[in-house]
Amino acid sequence: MDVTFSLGLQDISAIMPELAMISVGLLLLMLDLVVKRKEIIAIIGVAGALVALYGTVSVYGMSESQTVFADMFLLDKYSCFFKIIFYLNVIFTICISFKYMAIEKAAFGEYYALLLFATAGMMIMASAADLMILYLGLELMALSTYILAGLLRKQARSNEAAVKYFFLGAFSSAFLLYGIALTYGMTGTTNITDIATSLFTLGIHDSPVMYLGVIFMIVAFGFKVALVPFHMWAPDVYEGAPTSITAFMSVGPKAAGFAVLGRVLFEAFGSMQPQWSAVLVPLAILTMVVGSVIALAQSNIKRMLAYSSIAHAGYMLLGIIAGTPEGLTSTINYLMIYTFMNIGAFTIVIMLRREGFQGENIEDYMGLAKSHPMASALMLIFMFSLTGIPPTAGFIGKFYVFMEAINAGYTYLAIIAALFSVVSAFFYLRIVVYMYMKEPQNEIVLTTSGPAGIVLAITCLAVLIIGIFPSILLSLANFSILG
Amino acid sequence: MIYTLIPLLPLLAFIINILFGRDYIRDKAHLIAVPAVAGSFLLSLVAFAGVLKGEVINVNVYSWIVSGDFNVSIGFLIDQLTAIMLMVVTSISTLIFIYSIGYMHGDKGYYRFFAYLSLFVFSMLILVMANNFLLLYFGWEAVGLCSYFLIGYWYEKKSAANAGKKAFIVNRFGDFGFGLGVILIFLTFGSLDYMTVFSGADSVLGQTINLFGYEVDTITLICLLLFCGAVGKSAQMPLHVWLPDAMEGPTPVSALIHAATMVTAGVFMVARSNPLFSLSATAMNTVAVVGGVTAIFAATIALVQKDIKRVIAYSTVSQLGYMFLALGVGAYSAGIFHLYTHAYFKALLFLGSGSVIHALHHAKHDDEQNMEKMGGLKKYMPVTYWVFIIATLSITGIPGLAGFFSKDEILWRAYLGGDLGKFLWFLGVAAAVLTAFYSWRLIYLTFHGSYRGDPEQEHHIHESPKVITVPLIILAVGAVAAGWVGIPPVILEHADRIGEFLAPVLGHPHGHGTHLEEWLVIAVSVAVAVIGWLVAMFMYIKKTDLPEKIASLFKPIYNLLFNKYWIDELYDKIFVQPVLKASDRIVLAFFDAKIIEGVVNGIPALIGGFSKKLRNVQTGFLSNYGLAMAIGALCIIGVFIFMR
Amino acid sequence: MEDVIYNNLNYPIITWTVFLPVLGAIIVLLLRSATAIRWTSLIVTGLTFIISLPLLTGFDKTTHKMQFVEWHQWIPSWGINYFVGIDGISILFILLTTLLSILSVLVSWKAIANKAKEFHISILIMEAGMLGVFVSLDFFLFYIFWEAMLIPMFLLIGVWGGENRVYAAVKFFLYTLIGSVLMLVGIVVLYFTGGETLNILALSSEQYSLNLQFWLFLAFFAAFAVKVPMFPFHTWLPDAHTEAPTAGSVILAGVLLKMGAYGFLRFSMPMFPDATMMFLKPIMILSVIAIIYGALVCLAQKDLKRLIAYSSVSHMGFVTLGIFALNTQGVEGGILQMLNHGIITGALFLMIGIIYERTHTRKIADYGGFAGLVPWYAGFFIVLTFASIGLPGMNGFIGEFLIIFGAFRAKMVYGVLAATGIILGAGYMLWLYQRVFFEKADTERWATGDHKVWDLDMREIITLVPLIILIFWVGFYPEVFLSYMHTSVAHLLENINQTNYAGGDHLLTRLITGIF
Amino acid sequence: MSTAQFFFGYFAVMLTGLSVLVVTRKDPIHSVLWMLVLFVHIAGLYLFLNAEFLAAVQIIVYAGAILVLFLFVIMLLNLRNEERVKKFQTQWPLGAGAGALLAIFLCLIVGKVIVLAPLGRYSEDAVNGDGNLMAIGKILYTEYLFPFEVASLVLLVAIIGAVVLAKRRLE
Amino acid sequence: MVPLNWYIILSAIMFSIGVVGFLARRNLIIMFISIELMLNSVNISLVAYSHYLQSLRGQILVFFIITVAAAEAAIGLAIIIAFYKNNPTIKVDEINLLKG
Repeated sequence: MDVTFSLGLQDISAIMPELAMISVGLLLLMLDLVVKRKEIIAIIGVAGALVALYGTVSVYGMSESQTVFADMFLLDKYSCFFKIIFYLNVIFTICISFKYMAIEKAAFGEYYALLLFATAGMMIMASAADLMILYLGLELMALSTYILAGLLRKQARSNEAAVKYFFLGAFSSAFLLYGIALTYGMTGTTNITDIATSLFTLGIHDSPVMYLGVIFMIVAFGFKVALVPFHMWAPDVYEGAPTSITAFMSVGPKAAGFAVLGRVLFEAFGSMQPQWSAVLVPLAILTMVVGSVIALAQSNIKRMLAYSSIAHAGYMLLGIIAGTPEGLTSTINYLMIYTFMNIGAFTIVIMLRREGFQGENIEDYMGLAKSHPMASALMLIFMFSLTGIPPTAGFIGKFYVFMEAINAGYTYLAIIAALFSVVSAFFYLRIVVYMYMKEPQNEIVLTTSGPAGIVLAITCLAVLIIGIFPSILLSLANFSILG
Repeated sequence: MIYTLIPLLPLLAFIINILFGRDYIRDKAHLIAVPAVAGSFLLSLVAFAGVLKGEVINVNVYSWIVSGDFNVSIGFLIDQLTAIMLMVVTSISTLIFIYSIGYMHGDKGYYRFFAYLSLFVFSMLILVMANNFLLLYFGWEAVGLCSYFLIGYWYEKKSAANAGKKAFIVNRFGDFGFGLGVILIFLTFGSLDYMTVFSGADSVLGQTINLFGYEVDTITLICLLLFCGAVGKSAQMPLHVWLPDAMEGPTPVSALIHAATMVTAGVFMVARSNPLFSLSATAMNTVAVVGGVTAIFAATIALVQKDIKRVIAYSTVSQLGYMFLALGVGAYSAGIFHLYTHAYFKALLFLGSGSVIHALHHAKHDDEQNMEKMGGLKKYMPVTYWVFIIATLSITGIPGLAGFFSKDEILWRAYLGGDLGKFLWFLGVAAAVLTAFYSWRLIYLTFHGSYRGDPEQEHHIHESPKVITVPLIILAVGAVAAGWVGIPPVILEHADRIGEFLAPVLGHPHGHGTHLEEWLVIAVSVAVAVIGWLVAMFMYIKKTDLPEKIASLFKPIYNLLFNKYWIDELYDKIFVQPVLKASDRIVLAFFDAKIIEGVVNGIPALIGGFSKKLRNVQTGFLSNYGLAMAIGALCIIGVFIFMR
Repeated sequence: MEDVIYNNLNYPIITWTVFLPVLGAIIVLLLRSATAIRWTSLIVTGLTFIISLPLLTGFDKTTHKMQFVEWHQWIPSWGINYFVGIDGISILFILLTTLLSILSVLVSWKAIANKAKEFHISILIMEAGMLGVFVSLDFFLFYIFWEAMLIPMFLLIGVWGGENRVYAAVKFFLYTLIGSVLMLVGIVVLYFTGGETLNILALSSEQYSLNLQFWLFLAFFAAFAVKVPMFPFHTWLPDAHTEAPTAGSVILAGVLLKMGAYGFLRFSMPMFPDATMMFLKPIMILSVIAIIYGALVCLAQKDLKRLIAYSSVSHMGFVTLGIFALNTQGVEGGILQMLNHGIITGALFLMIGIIYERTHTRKIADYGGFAGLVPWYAGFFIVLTFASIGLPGMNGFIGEFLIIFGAFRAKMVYGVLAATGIILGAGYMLWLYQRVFFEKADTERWATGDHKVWDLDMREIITLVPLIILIFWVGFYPEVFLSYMHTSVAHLLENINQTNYAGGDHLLTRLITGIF
Repeated sequence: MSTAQFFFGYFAVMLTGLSVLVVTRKDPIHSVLWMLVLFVHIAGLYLFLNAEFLAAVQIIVYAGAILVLFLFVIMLLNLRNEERVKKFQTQWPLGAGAGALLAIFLCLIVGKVIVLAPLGRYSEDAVNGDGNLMAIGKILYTEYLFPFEVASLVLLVAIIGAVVLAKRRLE
Repeated sequence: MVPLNWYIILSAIMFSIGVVGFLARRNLIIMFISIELMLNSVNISLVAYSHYLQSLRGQILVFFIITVAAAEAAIGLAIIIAFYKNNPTIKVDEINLLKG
């Protein structure tokens, strides 16, 4: 009955980035009461994220991973890699929100605070060493995003998005909990490392109960990363939510979902790899097929990007299915690339929104190249990157996952993925076609802003540089898995 | 080597004229072309003299195509055969160039005309001077090209454009075989060089090749393929259809290309390849039969044609048939001899008709060549009339003139050629009757009687200028005297100079007959020539209404002949239209647009349609989504846990 | 890597050649005036051409080894390197590309009025991509260039193309992409079986099992056959060619189509000799079909540009036939014919572009009698027509003759059937020429207004003359060009002929059993 | 049948029945009230399992706070007209079928579950020494400090969220 | 002694009933209650496991689940209210503005 844990300095220092995130979030809540210019709040939010980024980067080179808070929180390179994705995501999102939220008349401090809290939730998920903490992080993230999705409460579709997201999210958490409960019951623990040991010592990696637990967790995580058939919330929520939040959601929760999927499947259930790979294969196929195919019929660009993000989840899954460390590397590599190209695309989407004009229809892009050659060129790059055409980063991402899938013997999956990326090319191309090959219907005014410009510059450069010199990212991803 | 200039001079003339003719040279184009071709003629004379002295020249200029073991050079061979051909080509060309100065005077494409003619001379010279089959092929195709340009010279006339195209494409059919023959020669002999091929010919005797499951004698196959080319170029059955249409070109072109030189390329080529042909009886017989049949076949058509140039054109086809007949029975030198004499009198005939056309060029549309609208021109154009008479005497084989000697040689050699030869001899004689008839018919219709055309035009008719008549007179001399180099031994011992001259290349013909037989053959051919003449005279001078009667009496036959056995129509029906229709309706409209494009556009359409259907799954209802999740989870559990 | 000859010039010549256009594109990006953009592009393409010339002069014809090789580490974790070099097979394509790029800039001088900047950037990037494909000796690098080209080409067709441009552009893109992604899968499989490397030379020297070869060959075939394009994967081509702007058509016909055949030579054949033998018959049959089929479709065409486009199908049929004849004449003829086709068809598209600029119609029926209206134009066109028909003395003849020779030698019936293509070729080209240039012209229609037709101007003549010179140069002295290939082709054939494939495989059975 | 088993039987029947009642009542208020009864039973079950603390939390938090919140909202929305229409969706057979199938699957899989893992140190006796509350309290603030803090954050977010969504004025 | 699997089966059945409720009902609030039911069923099994494993981890987890459930209730109900203000219905089969 001894207390086995006492709080120490190393515990606090390990969660410094999370702490920074949360405290800045709290600060923003308070500042909101006194500061009238909401841009300042946003800037402070970015600063907070940057501080956290610094904190993460400074420990990135550490030689060994660290478990703190009584094996609850794990600070390792894997989580750091994901945290960087989260920081980029939140920073980009805040940057593109400046003007947008003002147009939507919803620029208030809570918005930024919630973004930071959601990010904190993701960070906790990525660092979770215990299913319990994983669950809590997930809920922290989820609850924040539910609110953010429904933020524009004067808009029916924002409400509806929130309702759908919330209900289905809660439904899926129930499955997660059931899975956790089963795992706990069988192994007697919720600690990820201990689960792996228990599975090994008890020799229960073939038991149906464990399998059921894993399946339920896959269902729940599959919901977060929008795998078919657990994807159905995604298009509606992406379309209904404020565009900046759509951008945020299309990257953050997805990355977090993959982070925990990788963590749980590889670390806790590593010995059950054949089983869960088998489950994921049909999901991956369905995801790629349904995502690519339905996107073809879309006329709303947010919705189209939603389906596109579903399809991308399918590609990312290939790396996990491979079941090797390299496979996981390819997935996280893909995620990082996806972050840049997807946010880049959403930045252009958001720039079309202006007072009294939604700018979400694909027709709205007609003739954009004529009036805004630069924006169109960037969108073109993002679209080709999402398609996976070299020399953009999107190609590197796809190449790597295909490579690992094939290496693991899933050549047919790679072929399906390749063919459906051709299908997906069709709808990405359509944007390009509208921008470059149609005459403008009416005058297009872009809502530009400095921060958004910076985001575009960074994402575009990243897409091109990673596309041409992928080594930079590859070694980082590699390093983050091996550590 | 100085002789390289023989082809190069006309080429140079072509280049200069085509590049600068339109803007700078214009109506002075002949000043470039005529000296060039005359220069070639002089050089040819030098070459000929050299060959007479026994200098056979065979030289490679440079390696043209080298690929693996395939190696072909640009190289020239000037031997006895080439020398004769050079003489024929350059001399007649020179005359025709001069003639054209007058004939084409004032035409807006004057420079173009001379440019093409020069290019033609170049091509023809390459053809005859080549020392290997591929270069021969080069010249072969190049003359076809020039023929295309010159036939379609008046491109604004649809018929001219059609005729040019037709000539080229029909020739391509022949070249198809020729080209394959060339390839087969290389694969058999490992070289395309005449000398190597011919010297190795004996060694491959009896070698066979598997052709679609049949074993075929290689040499025979090669010869037949080569002969395909000859059939096309020399307008033999069944590829003769282009030559009459080629009359759409200006008359000097008809004279030069379609009578004197280009069409004889086939004859030349077969003669050139005689070491190969001699080894294959099948090929030889084919050549002979095709020649004989063509000779009579074309002659029958010529009987009833109204267009003056067409009559001569069919006459050309017929005469070419004679030449092939000669080659086929192994009398190569006789064939070449006839080629040589024919060049003069046929050029003369064409140029003469050109002179007539020139005189009548004020006549109404299309009437200038219609013999039914002519008549009585004798008094207006005496020179033309008399050269026409000379040419006709020559072609019909009246003793003493050029045509007599060469034709007689052919018939005699045919007569000696066994049973088949006898048959061919009979064909030849029959053709000779017809030849006499239609040739004299032409003269009577054109020059005798009274003018039947537009009376108002009559006073415009005049004799052609000197620049036209002088070449005519020179050619007339040729038409008379050209045959004197080949007098058969039975008439004059040791006077067959041309046969002896060509013997090193073409060998001596086989077969011997008695003097009596030979005299008999001569007598028969003279007799038939005279009979033909008399019949024509009877029908067109004495009883001018007779032709009409006969025509209406034998209406079907007349129609058959007049419509050239409907061969053009037949080809159109069974080759041209089906191919065009099939390519339009089946290949393009159905196969390409429906089947392939159907699949290509169908798959995206299918996916698109599927997409539209599939998006309905996304109903927008929260509970449906939940249900999908639940069912998804259930399926996974069912499949992976219970069906493991 | 001792099996290559490193670049011994004091500058990286290949890198410069490939990336100078990219540099040019960046400069163009910063310019504003259209004139400046045009001149810059012209200068850049011209410079690239000049830079590429030392490749010709410094080339060692006596060896089949890769020359001017540059090697740098690029993605070490995947074992991928920046590895470029040329041999006798690729060298001529580089020159062809650099030459045609100049011409495409020249021909667009007036034709491209809107979005000139984007246009020239596309052309320059395109040039870099094409050059890259021909010099890459690492599969990854190759693939990047191979696909990167799609983007500018897609834009060229889609933005500056004709009426139906969007359809054509998308079709082109997707068609090619489908082939390419299958190849990508093949590349990855090769990567793992070939010892985790994408070095083309190393992969070529490996031995692969017959089954693997079969599948890999199929995967590569998908990409290359579409690009060639072989029957029945050709239907993107008429659309793309027809709708593309002149420069686009020139590049498409001149260079892009060559990549498929180049791919066969560089990858499929040396790497999968057994599978090559296995696929020999179907490919030759498809080639022959393409020759005849393409020609037949041409006979039925009513659109000027479409006709030339389909003639490419026929001509490229010759190319594949020659290549898969697997003898010296066939392969060398095939390579030469690729160049020839680039020159001839490139020039034909230039010509059509020139006349389209004046008449604004591509319907053959609208033309007629142009020989009288535009004699110089007609003159140039007739040269090209006969070059395309394969008249001796011009380049088309050399290529076609060698190909038919090679095919005949390999299997007589293919040679014979291919030769029929020559007849049909004459048929459709001459008929086209007649319909456009002969007979009576509608002089009134072409005299005034929008449709005013005038003869070639100096710029256009300058654009065309180099190609005409090349036509005759190759026609009369092909050895200049063939000599570059001899050793490389000999080496290639030597490699393939080492196959110990016994035959007797049924492709269909293998395919079906493989899938199920 | 032991007493424990008898009581379990009672709870099992009640819980199942109440669950069915909760999901089938037409009026949401009825549902909530049946839920209340259900929660009480669950709390009872917890007591059986030596989880006194949780039993208390169940009553206080769940029944006392969450359900009350539900009631508030239902009344706030004043759903009178909602009640007259049909209560199940058209897809209910599918939903019911899925639920039934799920029940069968789950029962088949977990039906024979037994304790496999090594027992922990919190045996009944060990806990009973200081009492359940003490034991939980101790570890909650030591071993489970981090999740505890995160949970507090979740609650904070909930507060903000509720305010933002329901209260905050949009300019 | 009550065997562990009795509890687990009970939990499974309740979970399924919750699922049915979520899938079959049209009233958003009752759907929400169904979710709460599912969570409670999980709680039961967790507590049961905790008891039989002699580990407090399960109970702690239940504690957190209840906390989160409270938070979820607050947010979920806020969302419902916000929704209701714009669209006066909480019938789930009338909510499909976003679809396709």
